[in-house]
Amino acid sequence: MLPDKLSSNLHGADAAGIDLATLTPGFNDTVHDSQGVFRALLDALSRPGKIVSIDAVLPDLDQDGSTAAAHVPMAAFAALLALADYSTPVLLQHEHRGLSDALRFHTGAPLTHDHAQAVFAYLHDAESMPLLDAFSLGDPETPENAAMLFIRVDSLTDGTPMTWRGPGIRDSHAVRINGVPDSFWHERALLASQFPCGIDCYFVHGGSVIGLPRTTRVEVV
Amino acid sequence: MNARIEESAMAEGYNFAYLDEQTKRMIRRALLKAVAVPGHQVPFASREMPLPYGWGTGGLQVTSAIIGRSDTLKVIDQGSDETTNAVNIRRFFARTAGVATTTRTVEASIIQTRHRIPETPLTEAQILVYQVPMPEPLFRLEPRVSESRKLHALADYGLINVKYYEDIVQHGSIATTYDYPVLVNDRYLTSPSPIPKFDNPKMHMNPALQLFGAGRERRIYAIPPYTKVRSLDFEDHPFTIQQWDHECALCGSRDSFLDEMIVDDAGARMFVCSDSDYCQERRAAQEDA
Amino acid sequence: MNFSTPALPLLTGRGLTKRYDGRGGCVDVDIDIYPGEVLCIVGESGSGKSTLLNALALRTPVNDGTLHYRSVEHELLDLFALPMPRRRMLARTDWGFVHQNARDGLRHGVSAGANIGEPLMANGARHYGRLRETASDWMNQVELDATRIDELPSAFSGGMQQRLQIARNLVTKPRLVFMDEPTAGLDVSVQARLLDLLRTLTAKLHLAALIVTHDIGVARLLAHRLMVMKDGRVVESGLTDQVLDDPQHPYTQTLVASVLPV
Amino acid sequence: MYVAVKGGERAIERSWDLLSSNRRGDEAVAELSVDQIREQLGLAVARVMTEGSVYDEELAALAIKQAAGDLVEAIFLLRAYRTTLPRFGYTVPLDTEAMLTERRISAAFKDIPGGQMLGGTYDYTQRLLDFSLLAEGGPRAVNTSTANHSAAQQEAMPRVLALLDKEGLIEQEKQHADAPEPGDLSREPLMFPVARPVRLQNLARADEGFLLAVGYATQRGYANSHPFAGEIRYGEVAVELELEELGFAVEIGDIDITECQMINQFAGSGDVPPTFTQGYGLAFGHSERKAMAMALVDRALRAQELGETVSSPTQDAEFVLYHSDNVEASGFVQHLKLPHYVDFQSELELLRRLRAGIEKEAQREHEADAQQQAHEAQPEPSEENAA
Repeated sequence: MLPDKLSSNLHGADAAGIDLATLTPGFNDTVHDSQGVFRALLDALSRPGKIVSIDAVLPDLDQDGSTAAAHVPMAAFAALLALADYSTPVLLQHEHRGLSDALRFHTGAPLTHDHAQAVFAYLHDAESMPLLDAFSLGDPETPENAAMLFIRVDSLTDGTPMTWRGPGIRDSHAVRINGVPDSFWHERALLASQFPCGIDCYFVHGGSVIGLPRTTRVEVV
Repeated sequence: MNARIEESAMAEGYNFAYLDEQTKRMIRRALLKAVAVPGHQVPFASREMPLPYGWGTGGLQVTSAIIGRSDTLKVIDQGSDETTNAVNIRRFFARTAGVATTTRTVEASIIQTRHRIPETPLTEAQILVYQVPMPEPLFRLEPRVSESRKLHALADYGLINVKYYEDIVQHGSIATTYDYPVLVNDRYLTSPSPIPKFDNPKMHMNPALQLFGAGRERRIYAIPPYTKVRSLDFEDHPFTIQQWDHECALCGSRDSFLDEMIVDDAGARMFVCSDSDYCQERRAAQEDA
Repeated sequence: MNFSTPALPLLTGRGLTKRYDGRGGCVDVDIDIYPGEVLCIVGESGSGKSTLLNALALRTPVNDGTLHYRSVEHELLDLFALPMPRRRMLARTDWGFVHQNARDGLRHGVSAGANIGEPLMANGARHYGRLRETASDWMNQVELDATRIDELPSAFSGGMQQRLQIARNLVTKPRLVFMDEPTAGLDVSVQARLLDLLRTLTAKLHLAALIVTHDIGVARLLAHRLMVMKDGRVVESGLTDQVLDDPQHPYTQTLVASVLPV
Repeated sequence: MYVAVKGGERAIERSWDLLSSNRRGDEAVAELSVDQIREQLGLAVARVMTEGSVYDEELAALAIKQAAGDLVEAIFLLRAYRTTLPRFGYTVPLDTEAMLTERRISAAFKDIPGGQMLGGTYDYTQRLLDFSLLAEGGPRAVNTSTANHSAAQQEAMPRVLALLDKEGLIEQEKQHADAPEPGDLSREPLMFPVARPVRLQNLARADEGFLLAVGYATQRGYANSHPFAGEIRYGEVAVELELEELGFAVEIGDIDITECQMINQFAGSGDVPPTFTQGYGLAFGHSERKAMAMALVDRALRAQELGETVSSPTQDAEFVLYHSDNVEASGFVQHLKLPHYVDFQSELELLRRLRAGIEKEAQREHEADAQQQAHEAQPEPSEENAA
């Protein structure tokens, strides 16, 4: 994994050409695939804790010959393809040539290193995730300007159990996400007092997501 | 009536569901943020639609951004599928998206509505899209949007309570009967759209996702499923809904919202369910029984 | 007027400067207000006293200087750095602001009871009956006829509207009230009774008050401490009796001398 | 050598030629006939008649042609022509209840005696450009001959608002016996305070765009009238004139009008039980948007008489009525084109004098500073000698 520092010069150097030969294809039916992916994302964010599968048809996004760890979950790639465009700067925690080329080509989304500018961020390595409040939290009059994070996790089902409550959940929801550091939950709890400002996230694994809007109250059991 | 429109009947040369993909993406992002901050009005770059502003362009754009080929669409106005505007909008989506449409609430995956919430309880598999003329619940007390935004940012809602206090002083009770503001998730004061206050309780902890589109005012907001929605009131003047001393002339219902119809010059009146599908279902059940 | 100043001030301003383009404003003002203390700022019009008041009440931004407030939890808040929501909360709970003319401090479309009840409703009060009781109780406290609770402010005289405004500001039991010439523009008899009311209320509620006035008589009657301002600067300050009976600064002397015996 | 600017007449004649050739456009295209305008641009004719306050479809069509489609100019032409017409007298009030209605709807009740009659309306057309109209002489969409007056219904259509009145729910627009004759805005200038009949005359001939904007504002919180479209009806009404010599009213013709009655926020205080209140709008021809906007503004302007707090410009009669007439507005806005060089010259001169004064002042200060510095820079003469 490239540590943060090294990838910081990503933007300038090779922004020029996109290598079409190795470009990963996007949706084959943009209109209907985007709609399907969006509805899955809408359902996941409306019902925090629910595991929602994204059944878009997308090739695997592998870096050239690198280990599975470099593999970007299809759900994250599909979500960014469906939502990003020229007006939404995207931040990648680690440089990922395949993903950045695909995003720039298919969606025209600008890539950024400035956490505060990012509308979307793909965090490949939850353990070394940047501080939450490095991202835009929105402000009281325009809380919608907060960033949306796609956080890759090891599993959506066999982590230590947590209890989620809040809008979208009838009373409570047992959630077992594996691979999210305690520091994340701690930082997130600190943001709660600043509501309506805050951060919304999706945990992604393979073709599935779990949504975590800022309104959800998480109790780490 | 579950009509599936063949592909050919769709208007040629138009995008799926009319909006271009760029606009859909913009609306979809707004919808996700609306769900994340329940009750907060998210500004969006609303587009002109082939329907006049104020006739449902907000609902139209939300439905257009979320609808897919596998959806079944129901459109109602004043509770009925047969009102001219409901017919017009249903036909619009049949032509531009070729989706199946229905008048039966239970069959619909997406319901676009104006001024009513269906009597039939909704499920987790359904999305209710409201057409909203005035998204700002405080507009009558503070018309300037720059000011009302600050009040929402600071949850500074003394103003609306003062109005209700004054209603009680003048009229002995809170004098709002439709578009009765609600507090969503104990935080945002929100306009439920001009539904009668009779429908307000249905918004609370509703299994379905509720999306609100205001096209002319360029705002989108949402109430996620199973979210607390409380109608403003005083402890000693609690929120109450209308009770009829009539029953539906067609199906005998006493617990649904009734439309009053003047049947002759002398002013004789008849009361009928406003929700035509609900009334139809009850009558069908009564015939079978 | 004996008053033992407790150790810690409630509000502390240092080097407060606010310049409008070329005229008015205040320059490099230091100020401390202690809990339960009534501090009067005296000066002619154009002396910058209202600017200072509005700056302290966070109603107008300043060009320079610092302002700290000791919250009820004894936390020292840097008011200029406090995020807007916290400032607004402070203004709604800990503070009051009485305008010179009641027109600016009241909501004219609703009844007296609604005007007094609004701050309570803004803080979450939801019981109509109790709101009315509190409102009528406060109408009595400010010596207004509580049977007129449902009348619009326009039905009350100037002096009575001012009392309504005072009730509206004190109903949330603030710790600090700002008053901009509260009795100006009222005829003398009404003024005297209103000043008497202010004196009893501030004492009874152990209320810190910052009162701006051009009238030495008001200051002598109400204030524990006094600050005299001229051309945006504080020229003299101290205990009321000291300053008025033995003014040091020439300007204060002329000011005191020019006062008709009250 | 300065040549005075002359040749005004030549310039004006030249501009007439240009104007008529611009209006005629490409000679290859058939000239537009007044009949075509009257028949196929009926809604434009309706607006020009309403705001021109002359009910003559042919004259209005002519004005539109002459103004090359500029409706405000056409309205002005009609108003100017109207001045030449003698005044015979006042007709009997129109009985719009006995209207031969072509369209009649109410938003307040699902169904009403006499029925909801949709008639011909753009309301439910989907606003998709219909390219078939591009083809000249395209297919006749529907047998239009049956679509006009013959489809109108004569059947009794009682007013929706009258039905509400049976329960005493709505204030009635009854004329009380001793009510004075309504003033005549085309004969007497607007004098405030203005009675409602005169206000309605002003609004009837007011610019539709202006009324629309003000009406829209009343819906968005700049007034608080909770409007419901109680009834909108469009159709033909007989016009009768009472002739002294005959002693009875004679029908002198029919006109098409659109009438709108808005049901508004109820008003009432302790002793008077609350009732709905009304806003009223009327316009020539099929002018629904105009009639509705007029009804909204009419109700907003009644705020004072209904004891409501006047909180916005939409309720301020002076603001609305003084600025509603587009003939006045267009004239005064465009009068700025007229030469103003005399006044401008005097402004110019004043400005120069002020700036000169400031410069002189700055110059003087500068010199004073220079002297001051020069004075300080000199060493004290006495010390130096002493050293």
